[in-house]
Amino acid sequence: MDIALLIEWSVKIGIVFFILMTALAYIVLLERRLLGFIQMRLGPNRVGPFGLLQPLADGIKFFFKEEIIPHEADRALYILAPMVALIPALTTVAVIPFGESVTVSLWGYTREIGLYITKVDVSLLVVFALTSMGIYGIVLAGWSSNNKYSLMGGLRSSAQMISYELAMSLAVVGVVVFSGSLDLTQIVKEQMNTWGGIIPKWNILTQPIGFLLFLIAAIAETNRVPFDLPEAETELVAGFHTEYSSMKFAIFFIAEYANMVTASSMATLLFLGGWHGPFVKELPLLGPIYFTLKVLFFLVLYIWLRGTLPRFRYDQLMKFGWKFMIPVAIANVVLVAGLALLLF
Amino acid sequence: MLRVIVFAPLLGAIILGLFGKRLSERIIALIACSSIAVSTIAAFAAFAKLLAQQPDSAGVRRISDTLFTWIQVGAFRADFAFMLDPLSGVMILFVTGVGLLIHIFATAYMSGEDSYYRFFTYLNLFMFMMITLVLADNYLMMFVGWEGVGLCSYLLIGYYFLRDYANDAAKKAFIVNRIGDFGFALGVMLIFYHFNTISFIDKTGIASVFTLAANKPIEDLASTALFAGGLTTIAILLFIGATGKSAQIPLYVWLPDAMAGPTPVSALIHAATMVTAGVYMIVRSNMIFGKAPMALTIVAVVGALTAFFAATIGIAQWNIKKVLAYSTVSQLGYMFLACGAGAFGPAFFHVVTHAFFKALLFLGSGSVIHAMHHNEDMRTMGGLSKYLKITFATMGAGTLAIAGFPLLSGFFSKDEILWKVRSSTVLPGSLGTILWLLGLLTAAITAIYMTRMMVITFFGEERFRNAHHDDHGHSGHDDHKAHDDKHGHDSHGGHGGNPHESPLAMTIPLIVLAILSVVGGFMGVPEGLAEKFLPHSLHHYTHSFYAFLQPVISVPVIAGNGGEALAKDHGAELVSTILSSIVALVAIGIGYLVFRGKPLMQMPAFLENKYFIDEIYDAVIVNPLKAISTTGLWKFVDVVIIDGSVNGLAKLVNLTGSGLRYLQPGITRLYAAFIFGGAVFVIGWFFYVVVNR
Amino acid sequence: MEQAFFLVLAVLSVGAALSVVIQRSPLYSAFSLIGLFACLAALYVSLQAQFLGAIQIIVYAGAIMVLFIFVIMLLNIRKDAQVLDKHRYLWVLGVPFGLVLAIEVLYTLSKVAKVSIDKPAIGDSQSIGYGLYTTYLMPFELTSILILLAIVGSVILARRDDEKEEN
Amino acid sequence: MVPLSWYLALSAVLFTIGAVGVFVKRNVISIFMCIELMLNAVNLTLIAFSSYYREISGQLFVFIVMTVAAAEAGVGLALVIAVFRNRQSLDADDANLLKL
Repeated sequence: MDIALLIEWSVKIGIVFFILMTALAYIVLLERRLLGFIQMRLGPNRVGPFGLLQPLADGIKFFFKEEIIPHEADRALYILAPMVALIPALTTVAVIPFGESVTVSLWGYTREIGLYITKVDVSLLVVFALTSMGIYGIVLAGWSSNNKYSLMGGLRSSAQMISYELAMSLAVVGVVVFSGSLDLTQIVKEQMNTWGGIIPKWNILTQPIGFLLFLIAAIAETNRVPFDLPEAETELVAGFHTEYSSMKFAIFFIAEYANMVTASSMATLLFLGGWHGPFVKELPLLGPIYFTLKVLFFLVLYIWLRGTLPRFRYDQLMKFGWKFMIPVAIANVVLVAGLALLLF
Repeated sequence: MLRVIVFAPLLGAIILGLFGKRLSERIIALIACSSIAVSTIAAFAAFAKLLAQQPDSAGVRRISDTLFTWIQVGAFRADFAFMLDPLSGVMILFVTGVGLLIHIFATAYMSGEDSYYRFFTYLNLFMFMMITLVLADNYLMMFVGWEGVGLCSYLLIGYYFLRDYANDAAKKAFIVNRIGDFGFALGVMLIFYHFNTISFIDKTGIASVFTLAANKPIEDLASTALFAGGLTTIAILLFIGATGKSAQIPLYVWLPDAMAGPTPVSALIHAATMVTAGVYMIVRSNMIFGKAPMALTIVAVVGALTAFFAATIGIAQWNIKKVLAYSTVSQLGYMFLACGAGAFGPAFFHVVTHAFFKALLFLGSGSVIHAMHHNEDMRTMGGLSKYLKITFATMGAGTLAIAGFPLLSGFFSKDEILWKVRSSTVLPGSLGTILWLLGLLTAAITAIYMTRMMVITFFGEERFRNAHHDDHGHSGHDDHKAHDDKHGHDSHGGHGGNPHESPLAMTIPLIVLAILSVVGGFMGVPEGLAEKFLPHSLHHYTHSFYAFLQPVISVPVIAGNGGEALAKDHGAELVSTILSSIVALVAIGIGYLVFRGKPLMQMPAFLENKYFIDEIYDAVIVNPLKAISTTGLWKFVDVVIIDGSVNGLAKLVNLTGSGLRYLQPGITRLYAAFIFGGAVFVIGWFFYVVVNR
Repeated sequence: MEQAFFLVLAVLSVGAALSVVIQRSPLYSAFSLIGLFACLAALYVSLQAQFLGAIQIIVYAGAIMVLFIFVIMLLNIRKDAQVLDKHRYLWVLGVPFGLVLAIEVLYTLSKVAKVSIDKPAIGDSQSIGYGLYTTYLMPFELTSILILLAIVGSVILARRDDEKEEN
Repeated sequence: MVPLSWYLALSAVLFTIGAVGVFVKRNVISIFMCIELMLNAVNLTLIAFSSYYREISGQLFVFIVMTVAAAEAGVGLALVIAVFRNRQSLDADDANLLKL
């Protein structure tokens, strides 16, 4: 356990955490602005230039709001819930690689630094594990705040999670089969190969069905429109976080957006070749940039969908999940397996 | 080849049994007869092949056909195989031939019966079993056929299963046969115990029973030998089996009752074929018998006595079929007498001739019964000769044959038997002579009662005109209904109108059989006659029967009485021949004169009632058995002990259950606790073991 | 270091297990159980079984327990029914039994040979997949069939009767 | 290096706790969870052995145990729901139709 490694880790963690947090904050802003444009209105643009300071203002507001804990609520769980929601969401980032390794030389030290926080050879599984843990926050919140809307929200989200997790994993199986590894870095590396040196072997090209399935499932997993039943304003007031106020509420928000980021980056890594792009080989530092752009694309997609699509009805959601997604996913697995047999 | 002979009837039986119900009588008859015809033709072909075959070193010709090894346990091996040697060859010929004729006869005789198909199914099945018995190449196969024919005879005797007497007769036949079969089975087991094989013929790895038996010493003539468990015991056990199947004293009682079956059945099963199975079996095992003089003696005595008793009974019967039944018994007695005298060849010769004329006689009586609308009582017949000309002629021939009229088949065979008995080389002391005299007497009686039957039936006043049916209901009435509406012109039997000759289908077999029983004897002319009267060139043919059987039949010679010398003495033989023919002629004359006068002459009651044998059996065996079974076995053993124990067990279980029930309080968690405790205990036990090891 | 790690996890998991049993509200037991699973997953990882560690979380914590909690919330069971437990004696029965069993098992395990095999540790997804599709193919397929049956069975069981009357 | 026996001891304790829980708890779902607890204890043993004996089979067993557990949970919970529908209660003591 040499000191340099410790330093490297702490530095990496610090940077990533900082970037993530600010990103989250600004994604909120981005969403509000975009929705504004979609709905023919200006989003928040008063605070700072283009309202760039809006997130800061929101943060301050959340901090200073009064904190209300319902009397009949189950206190312990009520307080626990936001943490449970947030921790897995943030932890996930630890295993997400955003680039190859770069060599930095500092005061004569030259050091090879991998552009990821930790490296697990089953990182894909770890991501799934953590995301699947994320649901508990919602469930706890729904249960503990002792409110039928919240309970309904919790119920819905748990059911929804189970249903769509299956489809998601099945969609990913295709990718795993192709790249023959559960390690995200490895998966990306596999996608760096090209046909004839031009067309990259991104999985989106080899298995578009899998990609679509994954995308839909991911949106459902993150409880976003059109799958945002757990917090359906019109039916359940605000679903699981009806009773939550001030910072706790903010935490739920952050968790949700963190999940979005995770999902987007997963989509990127699994299907869009991660940090792969022109000249990456020559200039590794381009990797993170490409990566960020791709992730951003997905985030915009999220917001776009929210702006355009209506919400599912609960039974429709279930029907869609069980009777369409999963069968198609299974079929896709079979197809991909056959393809794999043909190609390799 | 042989399997065709065997399985054609089975095929017919199966087809008829499965589909017969829907088929018309014509089709059924066609199927039945054709299946038998096939096997008959096959039989003749096989026989021809056998004749063409070159005898091997031992002078034996044989065709054998092995389907598969049926049972193989240790040393025990029973092949599912058939074997055709001269003995079974001759047997199969007349079995299939006579069987075919009788089938043809039956098609007409049985027509109009309901469940016509059932009759022919059984009949074909019987043929299958009989042929299996004959062609068997080991004792087990033979036993299969043996039991099979028993079953079929049971089925056919009980053919009119709506009639009590038919059922009773069937049961009687079956049970009595059981006793015999028991003996036979024991005999076979004992054979295996002694020789480690049950095969008739030498096969690779298996020496036949007979070759082994041939090397054994001749056992001494003493009653102790019976229970010594040696060859004598085997022979006696086999003989017991034979007495059952071939109706000898003391087991003959079933055969007369067996006449409850339709007449063709009586002809086929209870005269021509099945009942001779016993004789066939003994002739087949002549090697064994040849080594057991005690057994031979017993066989001879029993045979002679049976012949005599049956004949005397037969003389007093009024039912035409009963007369024939008893004559059958008595003729079988002759055969056994011959076997006992060591004259297996003549015995078998008599089997053949007897098959001819007895089948003829039965079929003739069937034709008569048919004409009399199924009335079997001779007292209501008479004077039929001018109505049933063919029947009369053929039956007459048959009668003369059985009565031993010179130069007819019966004459040759019976005379040969008598002479062989007279000059027996095995019977001790003067027993041969005594039995010979008894045989002569029986021959006379036979001639008398056969003549009586003919006279009462065919001559004299026509009693059937004022006769009315069913006065004689004790047995033997075939089914009326169908026939009455067939012969619509006199639905109440004989009143008005004349009896008329039977259709061709019935008369042709009669004629064929008549011819056979007239000329059939010439293939086995006794040596004495041949020496005296026939040109030497013909001996080959006149003696063909014995010559043919020679390889498979040994004539045991047991020194100690003057038999050998006498056997050579053709003069003496001629004398006895003349004597017996004189006896026959005289007896026929007596019979004619006596009964022409008063046909309904009353016979001694004890004869008419068969010496009260049935009653005696009832009193001595049946009723005690019944009593024991009811009081002892049923009332005590079954009810008290068996039921008691079973019910007691049930009660015990019941009590235990209702006790253990309290361990089931219905508290799920308590069950879990039980499981848990069990686990703890088991692991603890393991420790205990581990620690103590 | 490792030992401390193990001890911490061990204490945590035992605590969680106890609370599973002791908690009166099923939901609390459920969450303690999830905690236990997390600890176990960590232990698996410390045993170089990363794959199973991840699976443990995904299957148990992520799926099975979610199912449990879903049912609990669906039936909205706040606490055990307040009626008096008619079978308190089961506690009396259970604790000593438990102690005995624990002692026994520990004793048995103490008999286990101290092993030290110097081969590289295994437990990566590759080796597991290999084993699963070669040696243990049959059981694997059987489990898949079992799961199919389970799906059908649970659908049949959980459907309402009135649905049955409908069709 | 943690000795094998530690893992085994831990799993033994867990198993016992689960076993006791099975018949101490009244709520069917809790009982269920105790069963899962026992299963996991066994899994721990298997994995410990497998990693100490460098033998993959143990982990495969665990894998299969997990699948079976999943199936079991599905069916079991369906049963629980059915029971609850019939007799508005999850108390194991109320499911006593077998009692005399």
